[in-house]
Amino acid sequence: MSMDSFLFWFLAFITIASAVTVVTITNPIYSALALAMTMVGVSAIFVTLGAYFLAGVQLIVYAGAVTVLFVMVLMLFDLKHELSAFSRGQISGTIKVATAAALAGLLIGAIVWTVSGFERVVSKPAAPDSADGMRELSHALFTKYVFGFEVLGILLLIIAVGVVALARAKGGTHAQR
Amino acid sequence: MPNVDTSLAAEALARPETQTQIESLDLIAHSATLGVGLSHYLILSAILFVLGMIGVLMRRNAIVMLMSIELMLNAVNISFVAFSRFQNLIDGQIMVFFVMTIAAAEAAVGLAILVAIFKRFREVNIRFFEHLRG
Amino acid sequence: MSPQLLFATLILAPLLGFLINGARYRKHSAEVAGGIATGAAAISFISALAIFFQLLDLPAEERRVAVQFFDWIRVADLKIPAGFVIDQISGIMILVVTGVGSLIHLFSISYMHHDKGVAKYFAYLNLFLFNMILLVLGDSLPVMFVGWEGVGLCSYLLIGFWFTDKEKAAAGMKAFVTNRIGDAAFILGMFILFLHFGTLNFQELNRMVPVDPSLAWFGPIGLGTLLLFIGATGKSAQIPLYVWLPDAMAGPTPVSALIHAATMVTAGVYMIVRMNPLFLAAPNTMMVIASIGALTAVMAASIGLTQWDIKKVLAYSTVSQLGYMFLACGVGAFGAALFHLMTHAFFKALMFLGSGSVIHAMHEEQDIRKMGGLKKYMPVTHLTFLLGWLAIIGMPPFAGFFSKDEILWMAFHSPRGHILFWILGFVGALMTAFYMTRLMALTFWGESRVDKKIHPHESPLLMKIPLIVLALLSVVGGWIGVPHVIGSLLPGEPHNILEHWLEPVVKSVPGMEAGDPTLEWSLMGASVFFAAIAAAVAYHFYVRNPSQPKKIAEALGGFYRLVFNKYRIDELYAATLIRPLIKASQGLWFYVDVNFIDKATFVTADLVRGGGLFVRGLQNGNIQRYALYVAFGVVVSLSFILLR
Amino acid sequence: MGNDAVEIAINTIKLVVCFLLIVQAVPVLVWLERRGSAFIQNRFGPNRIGPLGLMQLLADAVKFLHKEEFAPAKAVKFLYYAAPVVALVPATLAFAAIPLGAPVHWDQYVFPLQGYEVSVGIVFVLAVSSLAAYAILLAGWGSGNKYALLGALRASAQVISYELALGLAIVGIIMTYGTFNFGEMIHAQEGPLHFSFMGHELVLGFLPNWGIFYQPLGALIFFAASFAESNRLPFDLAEGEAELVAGFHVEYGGFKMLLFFIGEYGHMIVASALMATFFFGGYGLGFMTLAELSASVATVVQDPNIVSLVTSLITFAVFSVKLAVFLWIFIHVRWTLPRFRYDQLMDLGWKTMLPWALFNTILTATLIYVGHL
Repeated sequence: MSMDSFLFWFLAFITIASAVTVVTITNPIYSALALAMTMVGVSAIFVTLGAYFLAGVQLIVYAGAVTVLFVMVLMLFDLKHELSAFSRGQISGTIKVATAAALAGLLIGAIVWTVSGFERVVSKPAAPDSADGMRELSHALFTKYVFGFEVLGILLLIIAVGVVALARAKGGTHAQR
Repeated sequence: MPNVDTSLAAEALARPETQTQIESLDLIAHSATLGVGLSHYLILSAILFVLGMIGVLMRRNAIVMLMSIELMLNAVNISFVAFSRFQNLIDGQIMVFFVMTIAAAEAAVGLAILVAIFKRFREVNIRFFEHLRG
Repeated sequence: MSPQLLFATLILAPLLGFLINGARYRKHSAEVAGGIATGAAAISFISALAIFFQLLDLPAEERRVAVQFFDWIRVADLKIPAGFVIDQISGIMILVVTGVGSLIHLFSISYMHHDKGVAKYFAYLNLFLFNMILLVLGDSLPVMFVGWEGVGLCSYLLIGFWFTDKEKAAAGMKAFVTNRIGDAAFILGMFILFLHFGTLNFQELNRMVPVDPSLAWFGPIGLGTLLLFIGATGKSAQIPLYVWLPDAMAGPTPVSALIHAATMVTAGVYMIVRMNPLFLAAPNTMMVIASIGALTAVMAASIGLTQWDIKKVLAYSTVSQLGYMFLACGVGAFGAALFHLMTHAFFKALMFLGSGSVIHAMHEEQDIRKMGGLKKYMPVTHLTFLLGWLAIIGMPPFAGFFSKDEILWMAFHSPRGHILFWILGFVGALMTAFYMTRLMALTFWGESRVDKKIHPHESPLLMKIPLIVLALLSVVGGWIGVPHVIGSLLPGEPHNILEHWLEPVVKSVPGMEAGDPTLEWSLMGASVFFAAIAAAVAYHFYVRNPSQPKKIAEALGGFYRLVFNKYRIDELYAATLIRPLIKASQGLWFYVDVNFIDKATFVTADLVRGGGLFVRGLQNGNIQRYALYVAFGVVVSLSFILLR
Repeated sequence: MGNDAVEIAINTIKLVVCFLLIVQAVPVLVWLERRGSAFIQNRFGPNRIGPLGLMQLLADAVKFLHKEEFAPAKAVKFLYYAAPVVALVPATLAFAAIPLGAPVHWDQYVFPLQGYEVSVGIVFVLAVSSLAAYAILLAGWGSGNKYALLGALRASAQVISYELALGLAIVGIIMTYGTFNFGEMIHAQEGPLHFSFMGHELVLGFLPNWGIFYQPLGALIFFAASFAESNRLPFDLAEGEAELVAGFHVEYGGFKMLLFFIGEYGHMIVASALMATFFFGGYGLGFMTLAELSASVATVVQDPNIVSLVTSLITFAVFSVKLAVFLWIFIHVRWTLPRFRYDQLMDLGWKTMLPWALFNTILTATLIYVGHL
C-alpha cells in the first residue's frame, strides 16, 4: 500500500466521517466544528492532488473564516441541543433519504462506468512543481478568466454592503416590535 | 455512455505523459488494485455531495442547512481539482477559486439573514420560517 | 438649393407648423397660431414654386424632379422608398394645393378669430396640408395612400371640429366611414396591381402598361383600375359614395373651401390622371368612370337646384363639378380633367370663401331665404362672388368656360365619348347656370330679407385679400387652356399651353382625329347660349317675381319633394345598408361573442386558475420540500441521461 | 519524508526539535517578560530563585503541573479540554514551516533548518494561523462562562478582522519577490541594497538588501497586525481584566493555562519570525551573501560538510538574534502602550489598516508594472 493511496484513504475516511457528523449530530456547535474538520480534510485532499495554493486558500477561507463565522453565530444564538433536529414525517423523510440514495447510486454508477474504462491509462500524472502550478493558476486567473474575476470582485463588494445593511436593520425582517 | 470514456481516453492517449505510462502498463496494472485514480476522488466527492444534500433536506436548523450547502460546494470543489489534476488543466482550479468566493459570499449573506430573523423571532428552525410565506 | 432640401422644406414645413400649433393647442391667439400656420403653408408654396421653376428649365421630355429620402418598406420583393416626384402633373397640383391652401390659411385667421380652439384648428389645417402634399408628391401608390388616409383623417377632424354639436360630430363620422369604404377598395386595387405588375411605382406602372387595351372586365388591369376608381369615388364624392360631402359642410367654411372644394376631393381625379396610361388600357373602367361622372354631375346639380342652405348649394355644385372631371377622365380627356380641376379649385374656393365671408357677416346665418340684397353691404365680396359665378356658369372668357367646354367637346368628340355623355353634361351645365344664378340672386340681389337684428358688414382685409386673389385667378386661370378653334382667331394665336405642357405625361386616346371646327363652334355656342338663358330665367324667377318658384314647385309636387330630399339617398342607404349592418353586428354580439368567444376566454381563465391553485399547493413555504423537488429533478434528469 | 533511514530519522528529530523550541522558548519569554516589565516599571521582578531568578521558570512549571485539575460545572467538558491543545497547534505548525537557518549539506543529504519544507510556505503559515480563532472560541464556549464567551467572541472577531490587513501587507512583499517560498525570499534579500527602477540601478552598499526598504508601509502594517493576531497589548481586548476578568481563559488554570500561554507566545514567536523573514532578511547576514559566508568559513575549515554545518549554525544564530529583537519589541510595547477600546480596535483594523494595506498593494503593483522593479 503506497504512501499516497494510504494518505487518500485516511483523508477520505476523516472527511466523510466528519461530514457525517456534521449532518447527524444534534448540537449545532459540534456540527460546526465537524464542518471545520471536514474543511481541513478537504484541503489536505487538495494537497494530495498537488493544489497547494488552493489547499491554503481552502483553509483560510473555509476553515478560517466561514466556519468561524458559523461558530460565532451559533455561540451568539446560544443554541443548545435541539429536540427536533430532523424534519418530522416518516414518509417525507423516507422519500428524502430514498432520493439521496438514488442520487448517490446514480452518481457513483456514472463515475465508475465512465472512468473505469480508462482508469488504467489516466493515472495521476507527476505533480507539477507547486511554484509553477501557482504561476500557471494566477496567469490563467488574470488573463483568461479576468472577467469572471472582476465580476466576482463586484459581487463581493455588493454582498459586503448588503450584509452590513442586513445586520444594521433593527429586529431583522420586521422592524417594528 | 461509451462515447464519453472513449473521448477522454483518446485525449488521455494523446498526452505524452500518458503515452509513457501505457508502455509500463503492467506496472500500473499491479498498483491499480490499490492505486488511487480519478474515480476515487470523484466517488469521494459524490459521497460528500449526497451527505450535504441529506443535510439540506433533513436538518431543521437553518444554520446547519447552510453548513450542509458548504459541504456540497466542497464536494464539487474536490471533483474540480481532481479533474484539473488528472487532465493537467488549470481551469478546474480556477473554478474552485470562484466557487470558494461564491460560497463565502453565500455563507455571509445567509448568516446575516439568519441573524436578522433570529433577532426578531429567537428561532432558527426552518419549519418556523414557513410563517414568512408570502 | 438641392432638390432634396427643397422637397424637405416643402413637405416638412406644414408638419413643423402642425407640431408647434399642436404643442400649444390651448392658446387662443388667432394671430399667432394663424401666423405660424400660414407661414408654414407659404414656405411650402415658395419651395414648390422654386421646384416648379427648376422644372421649367428642364427640356420638355425629362421634366421630372424626383428625390428618395429613405427606404420606407422593404419586404421580400416589395420595396417602397419614401420617394417624391414633381413632374408636369404633380407640379400643377402642388402649386394649386399650396397656393390655394396658403390663401385659405390667411382667410381663416380672421374667420376663426373668435373661436376657442383656434390653435388646434390651425394645427389640423397644417396637418392636412402636410398629408395633401404627401398625396400629391408620392411617387408610388403606397406613399400616395399615406397622404390619402391622412387627408381623410384631417377632414374627419375638421368636419367634427365643433364636436360638441352632435350633428357635426355625426357628419364627421359619416365622412370618415364613407371614406373607409373607398379606401378599402383602393387598397384592394393596390394589391391587384402589385400582384400583376410587381411594383407600385407610378412611373414603372405606366411604363409596364400593355399597348393593347384589355377588354376583360375582371382582368387585372380592369379590376385594379375599377377598384382604384371606387376608392376615388369615396374620396371625391361620386355616386354612390357622395353622401358625405354635403354633410361635411358642418365644418368651418374655410375648411369646406380648402378640403371639400379645392384640394382633397379632387384627389381621386388627380390619382386617375396620374395613372392615365393604366386607365387608358382599361376601356371598361373608362366607360364606368365616364357614366358615373356624368350621372353625378346631373344628379348633384338637380339637387343643388332646390337647396336653401348656401353651403349645401355650393357642396352639391362641387359634387357635380367633380362629376364633370370624372366625365373628362372617362372620355380620356385627362388634360381637360386636370384643367377643370385647377380652374374649379380657383372659383369654387373663391365662392366658398365668399360664402364664408357672407356667413361671417350674417353671424352664422346660412339660409339664403334670410339673405338678399347684401350687394350694398359687402361690395367686395359681391364683386368677387360675381366673378366666381361667371366663371362657374361658363361665361367666356372666364376660367370655367374653357375647361368645361373642353370637357363637353371631348365628351362628344373623343372615341371613348358618346352623344349621351354630351347631353348629360349639357343639361348639367344648364342646371349649374340656373342654381348658381339663383344663389347669387337670393344672396346678393333683390330686396333684403335680412333679420332686423343682424347688421351685415364687409369682411376685414385679411378675408378680402384671398377673395381678390382667387377672383383674379378665376378670371385669368382659364387662359392657359385656350382651345385651338378660339386660339386661331385671337391675335398672337395663344396656344393651348396646358395641353402642350402635359403632352409628355398624358397619353391621348388612341384613334383621336382632329375635330371638325364648325361642330365644335356650334356645340360651344349652344352651351354658352343656353347657359345664359338658364341664368336669365333664374334671374327672372328669383329677382323679378319671387312667387314663381313656389308655383313650379307645387306644380311638380312629389318630384320636387323627392329632389328636395336629395332623392332620399341617405334614407335608402340607412334602410338597405346601415340598419341591417347594425342588426347583424348586434346579432353577432349577442350570440357569437357571448356564447363562444367569452365562453372560450372564461374556460381558459379557469384552466389557468386551476393550474395556479395546484402549483400553489406545491409552494407550501417548506424550503426543504423545495429542495426535495430540486433533488427529484436532478435524479430524474441524471437517470434519463445515464439509463438512456 | 525521506528516502532512507538516516534522512527520515533526522527529519523526525527536526520536527520534535521545532516543537520543543516553541515549548521551551515560552518559559524564557515569560521570564524575560517579567524581568522586562520590572525593568520598565523600575521594579526587580523575579530575582530570588537562582541567578537573575532564572530558576523561577522551573518553579512555575512545577507549580502549574501540581495545580488541581478541575472543570467548571457548566463547562462543556470535551471542548473545555480540547481548547488548550488546539491553541497549541497553529503556532507550532506555523513555526515549523519557517526556515531558521541555511540548509545543511551533509554528503548527499540536504537538511533544511526547518520542521518541514513547504513550497508555498507563506500560504501555509497564513492558513494554519487562521485556525487560531478556534482555540479561543472553543475555550470561550466550552467553559460555559459569559465573560469567557464575550472574550472569545471579541478575540475571534479581532483575529479574523486583522487577518485581512496581515494578508494584504504580505501581498506587497510577495509581489516584490515574486515567490511564496521562504527560502527564495531570504535568498532574494541577500547582498547590499540595490534598487533598480526603469533600468536605473541605485546601489546603497551600507544597507542590507532587506524587504523593509522595499515595503516600509507593508512592514509597519504587518507588525501592528501581528500584534493583534497574537492578542497582545495593545490589542488584548480578549482578556481585558477590567471589563471581562480575563477573557476566554477565565476558567482555565494550571497546565491548561500554561498551554494557552504557550499558544500566545508561540504566536509572538511566529510573528517575529515572519517579521524577520519577510522584512529583515531572515537568517541572512544582510550585507553578506550565503556564498560569501560559506567561502569565508571554508578558509577556516576544509571539510565541506563541516563548512555548511558551521554556516547554517551562524545563520541560525543571526536569525535567533533578529527573533530576540522582535520579541523584545513585543514585550516592550506591551508594557508601554495602553489598551485600545473595542470600537477603536475595529476602526483601526477596518478603517485604517485595511485601506492602507490596499493602498500599499496597489502602489507596489503600479511600481512593479511601471519600473520592472
